[in-house]
Amino acid sequence: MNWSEVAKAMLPEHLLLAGMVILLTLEVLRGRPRDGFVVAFLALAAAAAAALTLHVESYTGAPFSGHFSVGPDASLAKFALIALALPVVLISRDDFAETRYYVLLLASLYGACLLVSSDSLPTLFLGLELMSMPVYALVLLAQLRADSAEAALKYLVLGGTATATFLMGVALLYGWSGSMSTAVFAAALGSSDTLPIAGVVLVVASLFLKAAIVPFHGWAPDAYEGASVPVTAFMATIIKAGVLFAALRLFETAPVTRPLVDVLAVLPLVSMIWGNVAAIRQTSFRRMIAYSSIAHAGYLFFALLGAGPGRAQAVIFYVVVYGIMNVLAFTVLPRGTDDERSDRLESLQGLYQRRPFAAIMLAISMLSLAGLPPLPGFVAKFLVFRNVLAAGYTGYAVLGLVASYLGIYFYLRVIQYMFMNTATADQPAGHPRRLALAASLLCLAPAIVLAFFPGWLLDRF
Amino acid sequence: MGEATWLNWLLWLPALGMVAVTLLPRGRDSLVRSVTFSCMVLQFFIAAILYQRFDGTVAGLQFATDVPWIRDWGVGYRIGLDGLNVLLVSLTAFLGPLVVAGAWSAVHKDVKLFHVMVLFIQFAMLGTFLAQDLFLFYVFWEAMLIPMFLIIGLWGGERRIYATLKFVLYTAFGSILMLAALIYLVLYTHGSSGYMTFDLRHLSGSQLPLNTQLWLLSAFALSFAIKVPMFPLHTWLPDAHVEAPTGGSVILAGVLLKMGTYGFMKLGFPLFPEAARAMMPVIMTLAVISIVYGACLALVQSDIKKIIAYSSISHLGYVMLGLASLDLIGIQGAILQMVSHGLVAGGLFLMVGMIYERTHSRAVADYGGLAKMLPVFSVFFTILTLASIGLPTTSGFAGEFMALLGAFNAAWPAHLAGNDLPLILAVIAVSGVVLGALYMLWLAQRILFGEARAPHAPLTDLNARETAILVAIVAAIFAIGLFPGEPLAKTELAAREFQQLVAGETIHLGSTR
Amino acid sequence: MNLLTVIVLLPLAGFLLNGLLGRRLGRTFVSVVGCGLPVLAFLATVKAVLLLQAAGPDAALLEVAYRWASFGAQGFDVAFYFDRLTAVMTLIITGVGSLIHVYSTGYMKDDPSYARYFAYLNLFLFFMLTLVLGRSLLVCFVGWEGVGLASYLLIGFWFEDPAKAAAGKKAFITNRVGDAGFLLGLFLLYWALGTVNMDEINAAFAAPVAPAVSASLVGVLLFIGATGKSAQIPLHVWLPDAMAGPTPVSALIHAATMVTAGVYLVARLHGIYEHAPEASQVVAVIGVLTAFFAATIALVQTDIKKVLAYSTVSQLGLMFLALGVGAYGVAVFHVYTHAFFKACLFLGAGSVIHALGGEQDIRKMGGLWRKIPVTFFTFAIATAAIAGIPPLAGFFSKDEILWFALASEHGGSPILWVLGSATSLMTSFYMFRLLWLTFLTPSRMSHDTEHHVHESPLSMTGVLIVLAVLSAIGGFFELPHFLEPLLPMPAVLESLEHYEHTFVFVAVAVALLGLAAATFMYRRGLARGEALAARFPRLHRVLGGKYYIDELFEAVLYRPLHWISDRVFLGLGDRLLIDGSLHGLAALTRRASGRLSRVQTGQLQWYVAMAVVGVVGCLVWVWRHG
Amino acid sequence: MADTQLLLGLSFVLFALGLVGVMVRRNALVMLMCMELMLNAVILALVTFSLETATLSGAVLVFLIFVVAAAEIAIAIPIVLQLSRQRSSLDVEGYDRLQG
Repeated sequence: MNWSEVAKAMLPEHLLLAGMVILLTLEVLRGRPRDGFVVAFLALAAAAAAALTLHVESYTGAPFSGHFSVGPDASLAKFALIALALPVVLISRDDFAETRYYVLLLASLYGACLLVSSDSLPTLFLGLELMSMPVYALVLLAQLRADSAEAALKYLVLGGTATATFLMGVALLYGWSGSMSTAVFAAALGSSDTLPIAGVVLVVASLFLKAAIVPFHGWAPDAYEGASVPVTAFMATIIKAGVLFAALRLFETAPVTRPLVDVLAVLPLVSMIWGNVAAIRQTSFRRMIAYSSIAHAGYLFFALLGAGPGRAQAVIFYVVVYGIMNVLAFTVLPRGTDDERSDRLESLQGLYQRRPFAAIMLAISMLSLAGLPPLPGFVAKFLVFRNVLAAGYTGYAVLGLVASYLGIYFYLRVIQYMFMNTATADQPAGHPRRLALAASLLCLAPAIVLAFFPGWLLDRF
Repeated sequence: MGEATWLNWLLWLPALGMVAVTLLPRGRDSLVRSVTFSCMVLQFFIAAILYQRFDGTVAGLQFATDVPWIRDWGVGYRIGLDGLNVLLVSLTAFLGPLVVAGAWSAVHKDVKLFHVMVLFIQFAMLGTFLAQDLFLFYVFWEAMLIPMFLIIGLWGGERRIYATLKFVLYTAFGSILMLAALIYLVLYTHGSSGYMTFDLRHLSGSQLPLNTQLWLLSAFALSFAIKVPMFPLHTWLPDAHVEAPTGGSVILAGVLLKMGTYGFMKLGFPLFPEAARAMMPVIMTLAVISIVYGACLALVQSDIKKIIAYSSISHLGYVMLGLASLDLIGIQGAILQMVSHGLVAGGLFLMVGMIYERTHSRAVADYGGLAKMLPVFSVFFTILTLASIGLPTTSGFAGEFMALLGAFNAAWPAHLAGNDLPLILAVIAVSGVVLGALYMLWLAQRILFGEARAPHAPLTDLNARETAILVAIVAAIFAIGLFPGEPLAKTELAAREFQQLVAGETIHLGSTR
Repeated sequence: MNLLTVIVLLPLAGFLLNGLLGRRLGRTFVSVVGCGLPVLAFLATVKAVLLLQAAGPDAALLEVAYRWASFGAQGFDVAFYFDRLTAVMTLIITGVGSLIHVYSTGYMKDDPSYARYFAYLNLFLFFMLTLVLGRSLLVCFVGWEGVGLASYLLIGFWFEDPAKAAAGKKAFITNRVGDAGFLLGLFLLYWALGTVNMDEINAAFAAPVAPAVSASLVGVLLFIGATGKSAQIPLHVWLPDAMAGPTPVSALIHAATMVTAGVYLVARLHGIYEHAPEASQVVAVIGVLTAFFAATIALVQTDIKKVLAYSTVSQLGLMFLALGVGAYGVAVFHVYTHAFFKACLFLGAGSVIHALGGEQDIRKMGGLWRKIPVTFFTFAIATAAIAGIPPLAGFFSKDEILWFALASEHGGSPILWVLGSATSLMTSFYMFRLLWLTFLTPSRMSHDTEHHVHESPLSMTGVLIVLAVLSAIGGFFELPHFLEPLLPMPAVLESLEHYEHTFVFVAVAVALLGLAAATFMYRRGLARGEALAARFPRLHRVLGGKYYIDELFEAVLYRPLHWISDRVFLGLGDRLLIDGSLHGLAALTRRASGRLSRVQTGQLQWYVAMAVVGVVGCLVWVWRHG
Repeated sequence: MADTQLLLGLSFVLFALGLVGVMVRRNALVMLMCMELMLNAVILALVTFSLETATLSGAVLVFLIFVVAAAEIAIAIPIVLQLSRQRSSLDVEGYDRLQG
C-alpha cells in the first residue's frame, strides 16, 4: 500500500474527513455554533478544489486496489457532488447553527465520494450507506416542522429496506461469481442465468428505491416536504446524484439486454409520467419538487438504456444540470418564519413584484427543469433521449418525450404564480439574504456556462 | 469574415440589448423604451444593409459563420443568409422597432421586463431564421416560447393565463415530437455517413427509406403546422391573439406564424423530399381547408382581434398552398405572402391596439362611424383592410396571386394526368378570395361606417408616433405590391433550389411550354 | 415621352394631390386638380390617337413600364397597349370622365367631403385607364379590381348611412365572385400559353396549332368575371344598389365606363371567343336574358335612378348579346353610344334630384319641363336615343345588335332576336314612361318642393348639353367599321343577306310602339299604370321585388354560410371537437393528478407494499421473459 | 449440495419474512426488527455463498453489515423516540400527517 498515493488519491475525502474532525473537536472544546458553518464551507471548498485539481491533472490511481480507484471521471463526479453542496451549505446557516448538522452533511458527502470511486461491491455498499444514513438524521433535524420525524422514519424504513435488498442482490451476484468486484454486475447483465439476473434486479430495485422511481417512490414526497429547505435541496440533488453515480459505476458501459431493458425502461417511464402528472395538483412547493425529482429520476435511469460512453456523458451532464437548477430554486425560495405556509405554492404569488431577482432565478430554474431551450436542462434532456434513440429504443424515446411534455405545465404554473398572479395580502416578506444571494450566483454562473457552452463539460468525457 | 460580422451583429444586437436593458436602473421607463427602440432601429439598419448587399444571383449561404459549438455531436454555431430567409429576416428586423414604438404608451406595467422579453423574442426569432444547424434551429425555435409565454401572460387581457398556457402547451407538444425526429435523423445520418453532424447542408441529402421519412416528416410537420397554424391545430391562435398585448399580437402575427411555414420550407420538405411529395395532397388539403375555415370563422366573430386572428389562419393557408404546389411561382408567392401577411396582420393588430388604448374595447359592436371621428385612423385601416383582402397594388395581392397561380400551374398537369384533387383544391382556394373580402369589408363597414359611436365618445385621432408607424407599414405594403420583382429576385434562386430538391425529377416549371 | 404611362398616371397624380393635400388647400385647388388632370389625360389620349392613326389601321402603340415580377426567363410586365379598341375606350373614359368631373364641381358644391370625392373620382379614372390600357390580363386585373375599389368607395361615399355603406360592400363582394372566375381564366391561360398578354393570347388562338386548352372553358371563366363587373345575371344584383352613390358617380362608373369593362374584356379577347362557340353561346344567352329581365323590372320601378340602373343592366345585356354573336365591333359601338346617352340620362336625373332637393321618386314628380327646361331637353334627347328613335345614336348601335342577333353566322338565332326586340320595346316604353312621369304629366310634387325647384348651374347644364349633342350625333360615326381591322364583323347568314333594311324598319317600329304605349299609359299621370298593376298584382309584385334574387341569395348563400360558420365550424368544430377534446385531455390529466395524489396516502406500510410489489413484479417479469 | 440449497432457502424465507413484517406490522419497533431480520437473511446468504465459492470477501461484507445495522438502529432510535413523544403512539398507521 502506497501511502502517498492514499494521501493524494483520497485528498477530497481526506479534506472532508478533516472538516468533520475539526467540527467535532470544536464542538467538544468550545461549542460555538458559528464556527460550524465556516469550517464546513472551507472544508467543502478545499475538497472541491482538490477534486478539481485531480481532474485537471487527469490523475489516476488505485490506493486500495480492487476496492478504491480514482480516475479523471471520478474526480469530476466528486467535484460536481462537493461543489453542489457549497450553495446548500450557504443557505443552511440560517436554519442550522449546530455543528452536528455540518458534520452529518460532510459525512454524507464522504459517502458519496466513496461510492464514486468504489471498485468493489462492499465499498460501494459502504459509500451508499454512509451517504444515506446521515440524511435520515438530517431530515429529523428540521426543527421548523413538527412532521420531520415522520418524514425521517418513512425515509429510514424504506432506505433500510433498500439496503437489505441491495445486499441480497450483492449476495446473489457474489454467489454466482464468487467475486465482489463491481465488474460482476456488468458481467451479470450479459448473463442469462436466473441467479445473476435476480441479483441484478434486486440491486437495480434498491437503486430505484433510493432514487425514488415509481413504485419505490413513496418516501420521497413525504420526506421532501417534511425536511427543511436545505436538506430537501441536499436530498433532491446530491443524494440523487450519488445514487446515479453508483448506478453508473455498476452498469459501466455494458449494454442492457432484453428482459432487463423493459424493467429499466418501463419503470422510469412510469416515473416520468407519474411524477409529472402528480406534480400538477400539488400545493406545497417541496412536494412538487419531490414529484419533479421522481420524474427526473426517470429521465436519469432512462439514460442507462443506451450503452457506451454516451451513458456516462448523459448521466453526469444531466445530474450536474439538474442539481444546479434544483439548488438554484432552493437558494432563492422566499422563506418565512412559518415554514408550512411559506412552502405553499400560493405564497409565490406576485413574487416578481416583491423580489424580481428571486422570481427570475426561480423561473430560470423551473424552465430548465422543464427542459426548455436555451436553458441547460434542454441539453441534458437532449443527451438522454439521444442516448436512448441511439440504442434503438425509438418507441421508448418517443414515449419518454411525451412524458416530459406532461411536465411542462406545472413548471409553468410556478412562473404563472410568480409573474402573472398578484400577491395576496399576507405573503411572507422573505427578505433576500446575502448568503443566499451568493449561493444563487454560485449556481447561476455554471448554469450560464453550461447553457452556452455545453461542450465545455461534455468534452471532458 | 468581415461580412459575416454584420450578420452576427444583427443576431446578437437584441441579446446585447437585453443585457443593457436589464442593467438599467429600475423605474426609468422612458429610458428603457429609448434604449430598446434604438437597439431595434440599429438592428433594422443592419438588416437593411445586409438586404441590400445580399446577392440573389449567388447560390448558397451568404455572410455565413460556421463555428463548432458542441464538437462532440457535430453541433455548430452556423448562421447565414440565404434566399429563403433573407426576406423574413428583413421583415423581423423591420417589425422590431414598430413593436416597440407601438407599445410606447400601451405598456405601463413592468416596463423593463416587457422590453427585455421583446428583445429576447426578437433574438430568438432572428436566430430561428438564420440558423443553419438543426440543433441551433431547435434551440432558437423553442426559446421563442418563453418570452411569448410571459408577454401574453403578463401583459395580456382577461383570459391571458388560459391563452398563454394554451399557446405554450400546444406549441411545446409539436416541438417534443420534432425533437425525437430530429435526433433520429441525425443518428441515421451518423449511421450511414459515419460522422455526426447537425449541419443542415449535410442532412438534407440523406437517403432515408420512404417509410421513415414519412414518420419523421409527420413529426416535423406537426410542430410546424401548429405554429402556422393549419386546421385542425389552430385553436390556440385566436385565444393567444385576443389576449396578447398589442406588441405580442404583432410579433405573433407578424413573425411567429411564419416560423411554421418557414420550417416547412427550410426543414420539413427539403429534409424529407420523397415523403413531402407523398404527403403533398394532405398538406394541400389542409391548407385549403385552413383558407376556407379561417375565413368562415372570421365571418362570425364579434371581436376585432379575433377576426384578424382567424384571417391569419386563412392567409397562411395560401402560403402553404403555394409551397405545396412545388411550382416556382407558387413558392415565390408563398414567400412573398409570408412577408405580406407579416406587414398586413402586424399593421392591423397595431391599429387595433391603438384604438384599444383609447377605448379599452375590442368588440365590433362598440364601434361605428370611426371614419367620421378618426379620419386618419380610418384611412390607414381601410388601406390595411384592402391589403388584407389582396387588392392589386398591395403586397397581399402579389403573394396571393402568385401562390394561387402556382397552385394552378401544379394542378393542371395533375388534372390532365387524371388526378383532380389539386385542381378542386385550387378552385376552392380561389373562393377564399371572395370570403376574404366578405369578412374584412364587413368589419370595415361595421366599425368605420354607419352612425358614429364609440365607448368613449371624444376620441383623439392618431398622433405623430402612431402615424409614423403606419406610414412605414403602408409604404412597405405598397412597395412590395407594386415592385415585387425586387425582393423576388433575391429569393428566386433559393426557391428554385427548393423546388428542385423537393420536386425531384418531375418538375413542372409552370410555363415552360 | 411615355405617352401611355402619362395618360394613366395623370389621374393618379390627381388622386394623390387631392387625397393628401386637398383638405388643406381648398376647393379651388381641388376643382382645378380634379378636373384639370383628367382633361390633360384626354388631351394626351387625343395625341395618342393621332399617333395611332398615323401608324395605320391595325397598328398598336406599346409601352413597357417595368417588369413586375420575373420567374426565370418569364415574368409579368407592367405594359400598356394602345390600339383602336383601346383608343375608343380611352377616349370615352377620359372624355366622358372629364365632363362628369366638371359636372361634379356643380353637383357636389356643398358637400363637406369635396376633396375626398374628387380624389376617389380621380382614383377611379386611374384604375379604369389601367384596365383598358393594360397589355396583359394581369395589369387589366389590377385595374379591374381597382375600379371595384373606387366604386366601393364612391358608392359608400356617404358612409354615415349604413345602407349606403352596405351597398358598397355588396358591390365589392359580388364583383369579387366574378373576379374569382377572372383569376381562374387567367391562371388557365398562363398555364397553357405562358403569357397573359392579351395581344399574344389572341394571336395564340388564331395560330394554326391550337393551344392546349379549351377556349370555351377559358371563355366561360373570363365571362364569369365579366358578369360580375358588367352586372349580368346572376351577378347583376349589386348595380341597382350601387345607385346609393352620388349621381355623377352613377353616371360615370355605373353607366358609362366601369360596367362596360366586361364588354371590353370580351371584345379584347375576341380571339378566344371566336374559337369558342359554346362560350359565345353562353355569353349571348346570358346577355339577352339579362337584357330582357332587367327591362321587365325597369317597367315598374319608381325611383328615377333605379329605372336608369335597370336600364343600364338591360343595355349591358344587349352588348353581351352582340358579343355572343360575334359582333364585337357592334358591342363596342353600343358601349360608345350608351356612354353618351346613359351619362346624359344619369346626369339629367342628377339635375332633377338636385333641383328637387334630393327627391328620387318619380311618383312625386311631374311637370318639371317648364322649371328646368335645359335638363328636360337634354333628357328627352337621351331618352329618344336609348329608345332607338332614328337618327339618334342609340338607334344605330341597337339596330345593328338586333340584326346580328338574328343574322350572324356566329350563333345568331330568331329567339335571340325576339327577346332582343322585346327588350327594345320595353326599353322604349319604360324610358318614355320615365320622361312622361318626370317632366310632362301634371305636377305631383308637394308645394314646398315645387317652390324650391331651380335649374342647375352652368357647370351641370353645359355638360348635359354636350352629352345630349353627342347622344344625338354620335351614331353617325361608323365605329364598327373603324374597328374592323381589329374586330372583324361576323359573316351574315346567306338566307338573310338581303333583308337587312327590312329589319331596320322593324326596329324603328318597335321603338315607336314603345313610345306610343308609354304615351297612352302615362300621358295623364299614374292612374292607368296603377290600374294595370292592380289587374296583375302578382306579376307586379314579382317585378317590383326584382324577381326576389336578393332574397334568394340571402337564403341560399349568405345565411347558410353564416349558419355553417357559426354552428358547424365554430360551435362544433372549434369549440366542441378541437378545444373540447383538448380541454377534455387537460381535465383528464388533472383528474389523474388527483388520483395519483390519493395514492400517496401517507401510510408507510402502503409505501413498503408498493415497493415490494415493485421488486416482486420486476423479478417475475424478468423470470418470465428470461 | 443440499445443504447450500437449504441454507439459501432459509435465507430467502427469512428475507421474505422480514419484508412481509415491514409491510404488515404496525408497530414501529417491530418494523425495525423486521429490517434487521432482512439483513440477517442476507448475512446467512453471504456466508453460504462464501462457503460454496470458497472465497472470503463475502464473509468480510458480513462484518460491514454488522456495523451498518448497528448504525441504522442508532439513527432509528431517536427518530422513533421523537415520534412516540409527539404522537404518544408507536403505531405507524397514525404517522400520516404528510401525504398527498
